[in-house]
Amino acid sequence: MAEPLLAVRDLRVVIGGRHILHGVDLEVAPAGVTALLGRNGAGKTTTVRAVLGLVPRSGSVRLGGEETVQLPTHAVVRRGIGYAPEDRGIFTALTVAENLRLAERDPEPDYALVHSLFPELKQRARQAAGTLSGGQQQMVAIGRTLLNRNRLIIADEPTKGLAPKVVTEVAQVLERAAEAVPVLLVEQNLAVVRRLAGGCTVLADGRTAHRGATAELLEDAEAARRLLGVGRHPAATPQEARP
Amino acid sequence: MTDPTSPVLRLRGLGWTVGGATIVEDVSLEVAEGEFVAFIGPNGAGKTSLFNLVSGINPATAGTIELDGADITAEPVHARARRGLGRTFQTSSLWPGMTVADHVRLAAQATGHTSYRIWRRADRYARQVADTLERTGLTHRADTPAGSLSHGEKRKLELAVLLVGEPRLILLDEPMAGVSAEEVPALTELIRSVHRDEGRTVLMVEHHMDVLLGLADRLAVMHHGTLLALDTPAAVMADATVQQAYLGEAL
Amino acid sequence: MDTVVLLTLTGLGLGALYFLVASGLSLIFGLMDVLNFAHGALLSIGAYATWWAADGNLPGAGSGGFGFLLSVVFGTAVGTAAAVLLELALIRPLYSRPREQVLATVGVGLAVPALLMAIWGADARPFPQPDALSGTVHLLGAAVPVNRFVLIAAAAVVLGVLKLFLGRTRHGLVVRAGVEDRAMVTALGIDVRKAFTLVFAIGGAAAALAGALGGLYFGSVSPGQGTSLLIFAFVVVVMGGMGSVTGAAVASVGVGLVQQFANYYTAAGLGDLSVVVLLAVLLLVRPRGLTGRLA
Amino acid sequence: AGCAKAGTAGTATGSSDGDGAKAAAPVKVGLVYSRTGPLAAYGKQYLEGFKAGLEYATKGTGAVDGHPIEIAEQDDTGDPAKAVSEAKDLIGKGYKILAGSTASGVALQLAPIAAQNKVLFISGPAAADQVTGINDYTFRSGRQSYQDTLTAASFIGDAKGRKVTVLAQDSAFGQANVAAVKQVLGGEGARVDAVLAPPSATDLTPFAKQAKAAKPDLLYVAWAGETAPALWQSLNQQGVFSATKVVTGLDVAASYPLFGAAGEKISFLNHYFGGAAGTEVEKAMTASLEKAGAKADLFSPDGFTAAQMVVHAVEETKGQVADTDALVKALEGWSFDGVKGRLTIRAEDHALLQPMFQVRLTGNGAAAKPSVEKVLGPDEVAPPVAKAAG
Amino acid sequence: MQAPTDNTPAAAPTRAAALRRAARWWPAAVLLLLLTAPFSTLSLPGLLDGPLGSAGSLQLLALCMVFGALATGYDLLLGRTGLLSFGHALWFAAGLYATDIFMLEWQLPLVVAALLGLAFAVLLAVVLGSVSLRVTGIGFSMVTLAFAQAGSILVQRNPGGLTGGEEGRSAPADRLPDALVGIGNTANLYWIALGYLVLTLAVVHWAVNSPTGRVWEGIRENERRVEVLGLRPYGFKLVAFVLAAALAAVGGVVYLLLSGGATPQAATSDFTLSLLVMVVLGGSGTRWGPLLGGVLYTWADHRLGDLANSAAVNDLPAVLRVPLSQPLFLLGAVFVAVVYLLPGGAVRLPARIRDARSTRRTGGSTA
Ligand SMILES: Nc1ncnc2c1ncn2[C@@H]1O[C@H](COP(=O)(O)OP(=O)(O)OP(=O)(O)O)[C@@H](O)[C@H]1O
Ligand SMILES: Nc1ncnc2c1ncn2[C@@H]1O[C@H](COP(=O)(O)OP(=O)(O)OP(=O)(O)O)[C@@H](O)[C@H]1O
Ligand SMILES: [Mg+2]
Ligand SMILES: [Mg+2]
Repeated sequence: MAEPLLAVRDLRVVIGGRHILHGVDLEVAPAGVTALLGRNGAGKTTTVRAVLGLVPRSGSVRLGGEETVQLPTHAVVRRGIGYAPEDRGIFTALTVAENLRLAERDPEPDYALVHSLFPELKQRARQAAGTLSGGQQQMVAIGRTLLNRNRLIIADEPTKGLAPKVVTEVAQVLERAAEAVPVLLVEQNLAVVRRLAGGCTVLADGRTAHRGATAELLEDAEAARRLLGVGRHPAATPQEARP
Repeated sequence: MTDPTSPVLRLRGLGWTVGGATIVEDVSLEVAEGEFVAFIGPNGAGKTSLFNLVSGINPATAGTIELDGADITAEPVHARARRGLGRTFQTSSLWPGMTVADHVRLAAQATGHTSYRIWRRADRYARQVADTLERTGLTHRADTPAGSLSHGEKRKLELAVLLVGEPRLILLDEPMAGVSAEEVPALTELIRSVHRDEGRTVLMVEHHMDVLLGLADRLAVMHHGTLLALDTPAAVMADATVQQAYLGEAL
Repeated sequence: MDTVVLLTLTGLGLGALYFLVASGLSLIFGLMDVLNFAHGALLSIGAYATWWAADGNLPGAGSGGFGFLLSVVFGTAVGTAAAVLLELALIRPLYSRPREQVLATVGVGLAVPALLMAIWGADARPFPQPDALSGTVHLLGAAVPVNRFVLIAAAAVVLGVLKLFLGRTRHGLVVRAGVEDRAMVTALGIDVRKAFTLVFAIGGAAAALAGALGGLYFGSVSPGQGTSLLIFAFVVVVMGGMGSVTGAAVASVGVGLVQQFANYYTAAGLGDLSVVVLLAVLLLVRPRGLTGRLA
Repeated sequence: AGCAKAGTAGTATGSSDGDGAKAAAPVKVGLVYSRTGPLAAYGKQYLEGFKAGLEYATKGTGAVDGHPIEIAEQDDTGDPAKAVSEAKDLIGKGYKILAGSTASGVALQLAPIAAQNKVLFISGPAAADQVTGINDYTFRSGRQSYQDTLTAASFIGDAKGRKVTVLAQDSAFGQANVAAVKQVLGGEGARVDAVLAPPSATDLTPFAKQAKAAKPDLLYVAWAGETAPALWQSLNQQGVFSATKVVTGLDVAASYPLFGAAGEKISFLNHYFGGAAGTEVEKAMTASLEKAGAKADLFSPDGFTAAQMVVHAVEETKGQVADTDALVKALEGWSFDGVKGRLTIRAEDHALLQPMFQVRLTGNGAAAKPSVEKVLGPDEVAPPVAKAAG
Repeated sequence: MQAPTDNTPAAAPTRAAALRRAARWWPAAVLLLLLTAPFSTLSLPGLLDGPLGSAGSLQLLALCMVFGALATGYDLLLGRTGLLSFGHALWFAAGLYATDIFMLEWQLPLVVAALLGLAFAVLLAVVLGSVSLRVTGIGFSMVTLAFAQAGSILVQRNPGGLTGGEEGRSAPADRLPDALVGIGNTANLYWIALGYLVLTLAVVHWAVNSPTGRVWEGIRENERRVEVLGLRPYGFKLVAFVLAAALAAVGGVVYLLLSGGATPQAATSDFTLSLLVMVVLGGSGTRWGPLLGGVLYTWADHRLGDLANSAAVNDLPAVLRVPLSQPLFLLGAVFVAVVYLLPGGAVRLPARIRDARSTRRTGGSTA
């Protein structure tokens, strides 16, 4: 296996005297989608934020072989990361166009791609982002990661709150994007995970509990129940439930 | 006080126009006591906006809203809440600095109409609070400030705040979004018991179809601000337009 | 007739002074959400630095012609430097605690005038008046002081420059976004701190310039001068729509005119009270101020 | 309370009220004045004057009959409430003599405190007329507004049928001046009216214009505060000086340049400036001040006189300052040579009768120099007797 | 404040618990100490100028307590309900001036005048509060500032000769009970101030722990969300506003007695600003913080002047002496330092030290 693009070792986070991560190990392969899974409160979001330097952390975070744990967030991101956060990180007082403009880093941002994917964002360019519907805001968040040519895309629950049809579309987008750029995907929708992710890391109580191939994990009913708490029917996959 | 056959909620020609754009258009709907109506529709269809009109967050610009036969179109949010209308928010809307238990306590006291008792100690409702936390699985989090909960926990707290108020008509805006796969069944069960065992009327927006299909008596499909379809789940799911506009191809 | 002309023009001059004072405040408040109580202090620093330079302490500077211009430039530069220092030392380390930022500026607002008083005494100092600016212009029978026109022109220039800055550069955007969610801006790869410092510096420059021109207006500098203008600056900023520079300009003119006319025509000189009433009524009718949007 | 500064002639440091130590028990004087705050400059002159006065009156010994005079300085920052606290502190510590009060607000709050606690209070530069006759225990060492007004009135000569306009701020100070002018000149048959500007108005051009439009024979400007330079500029720009005679009070030396180009065109009434009086006492004061690195200015005599009064009261009572009524007796009606000339403490209401000056400024800006045009005798500018204290 | 935590392993858990229980009664002990202070001849050099029981010390202590109480009342708005009012001086001044004027003009005895003054302030607060609470956020701050400014201007203008303009009016000694006049009776004033402090603390403590207090907390955190529960924030905010105003007005009456008169400084926006500074110094939204802040500020305000004039400062080189001789400079600098170094105010200091120690300990074990 080629050297990982992102290698996290023994990542620890303490916030307000509380230990949230006790040593997370994580690798993102240089191609394809890597999933980061776990129950609510397991520490997925915190891991992602720690990788970006948004919370105080210790341990090792190597991006393309370079240690970044000492760098400030903006410097880490400038090394080529596109990030769609869990709460979407929309600037509600700014318009859609301004939100996208802020994310521009490349001299020629790829608006064509974003607008072809989410035509809504073009129509609503002048609307205040705070008045967008939940799903539309999610589109802005994802759109921002696709504007620049990145080395890594991190998406924290990108399909949350999207209509089933759009979930499928976003999954396709990420799949396409992952052909060029590796993606670290935090996701609760296991159907999406199954479809996209080659490898996965499972967190439990702020620690890495499992690493391996996604397919294997989801096939192994016992492991899936132990690590993800899902029974024989991995629920919450809209399409599976369709009559 | 109400005739069991008369609807709890009746919307007539409801509409909302803001900044020149019509977001909700001519929605008419009757919801009977104890009914469960689920709302689906593409992102931006106007589902949340419709909930905002019903709960009074935004004033309707057309049509009327009746709750138990009374016209509440012009009433402010708090007055509607007093009539027993409760809701959750799509993006968790909480009091970040207050603990989980305090959230539930405040909600309980708001319902108990004891909020203006400035000379009293605020230590009633202990049992109600404990029960609600238990039901929503937040007991171990009782003393955590809401601001440091994980996303999924915040969703549950939203529900807890809602339930302790014992509203008669409940609006749930995507309660499952971001809840881990493991907990979806339990939360589904919670909502089911609120509806079936306690007989409360529920309106719910959700993109998790499998959850809805087990719960809803009727499915409402919204599209471009209008009510496209309103029928039994089976009938709606068979509809080709819905298939195409909302569900798309299987993953 | 000549009275109305005189009142209108001096009212506009007063409005221009208010705008000069309020512009930096409005910029910082609108973009950074910091109600900068140290603004008055920056104003006084600008005024004293200008006076110090014009008093013969700075080679080349003086109280007439080009020397005066140089003094004003010097005063503005010192005020800007003070603003940058303030941002770096106090505002930046407190960015996660917005309320404390405001409070820190309250402390500076207390300390700086006291320091000026300690160094140069409590007494007002005569401010240099270039001969060209100390006379009057006769317009429709009214003798209007020349320096009012200087103030009006300076206010117009400041308004233009600020609008260009907000419209043409990304800094305004970055700072507005940064106020809402600072972490997210850095997560987009932007060094938000630089933008904040820059905005603060511009606000400080505007304040210092206002201080220098305020000295011209009052004919003197004194330690408390900046602070005493601050309340009107607040009023103007809020009336204008909480951080809209254009709104502040409109509100300044309104307040200046209302005050001037009310002072003159009401028996007891109700200028202040009428401004207060104007503010209360405006906010009750339009809680978001005149514009409610950013310039 | 910081620095109690013992007089130079400190002999035996008598402890308590023991009989043996009585002869040398120090006399403690509390000075509550503005060391900082907006009136700090006045406060400084007052304090320097007081020290010079003490030196003069005790002939350099700092003691009266062997009683060293100890002064305790308290900074009221111009805030009456703080002054009250400080005064109570001093009184609680056994101080029987208080002096100071740079601001009128302070003087008016301290006077009742002095009466309630039966201590002697000698008000300083505070000019409010109400201080005169406010109660039995309050005296003043400076001039009062009424004396200013009478001096201003002296510029008009025969007032009958003439028109006088008062340009003032609409504050207690301004209103008092208008009332005084009406009483003095109105009584002599002048027509008196007023142009009142709001105290916070910063643009004074319209008021200058209004004052000019009133076409008075004499324009009396009673102005205090930061906007004074703006006012003079406006009056000059609107051509008021060529239209009428303008009278105002001459403030401290630091303010001379603030009159700008207008300075030479104004007729000044003056309480005091360095060198105005030419008396022997003044020479002594100037010498003493210069030794301390200070200069004689507007309020130096107020401090100087206060010290003279303290020393006199102590002398008369032989250091028995606990008997405040005796101190009061000693001062009432006392007439003595002060910095400005012959001073008299009027027994009825404790007004300080003193000469005043008509002054001109020559030269502009930093070069402005005052010179006395005319000295008005104490009787010419004596205020009417204030009604007895209630 | 709190009993030091017992670190000896399993020494005597019951004793520690008993200690802790006893330590909860410290406010009662402090109250007892304060009550008996006038009889004490203890001297606290540096802190107080003269023995504890002397008139000057009692006056300063009384002022400290009045301002501690005022700050506590102000924090009812700022820290508990999240309302940043810039007009609190108005209520203080209303109580102060109304009582004084009723005594002077209508020749009423103190108690009657004070009750009328309080009623006047409350009435005014109801009217102006119901108007200004119609706007939120900074708009509310500015409307309150505007009203207070109007009040301040009115007081300065001396309408009808009532307020005495910039010179103020002193209280009529003949209308006051003899027990409150004269230095010898400073102890009585001191006890009144203490009573006012206890009253304020009790009212505020009681109110914030009442059901209404919990709603205030909800309003502070997220007003919209409170409405969804069926509560109208406006009414609750008005209750907080009027309650805080009433407490401030009572403070005005006590202050009138202490300072012997009403002066316009009490009505200025600077006064409100100093309350804000006190609250922040001590710690907003805490039980003891505003009190601590008020006491510290008032003490510093009175004593820094002495420090600034002290021989120690006078002997310093000019670079240091010049700024240090300005009490306001010291105050501003101290304030900035507190904001900067003590987030959450002075009252959080012990907790912060404990936290720092415990993280160091646990940090050491995990690293
Ligand atoms: N700022 C914070 N302060 C204190 N605790 C925090 C903070 N942020 C997160 N936590 C805690 O850390 C734990 C992990 O949170 P995190 O958001 O990383 O979980 P998650 O795996 O992303 O969960 P979810 O699936 O619900 O989004 C949670 O228990 C949460 O309460
Ligand atoms: N103030 C506004 N100005 C303009 N458009 C608005 C405003 N508020 C909402 N909208 C638009 O109204 C539409 C309906 O939004 P709404 O939030 O109701 O959608 P939704 O059905 O809840 O979608 P989702 O499933 O994504 O949450 C969206 O297209 C949104 O952009
Ligand atoms: Mg998460
Ligand atoms: Mg929605």
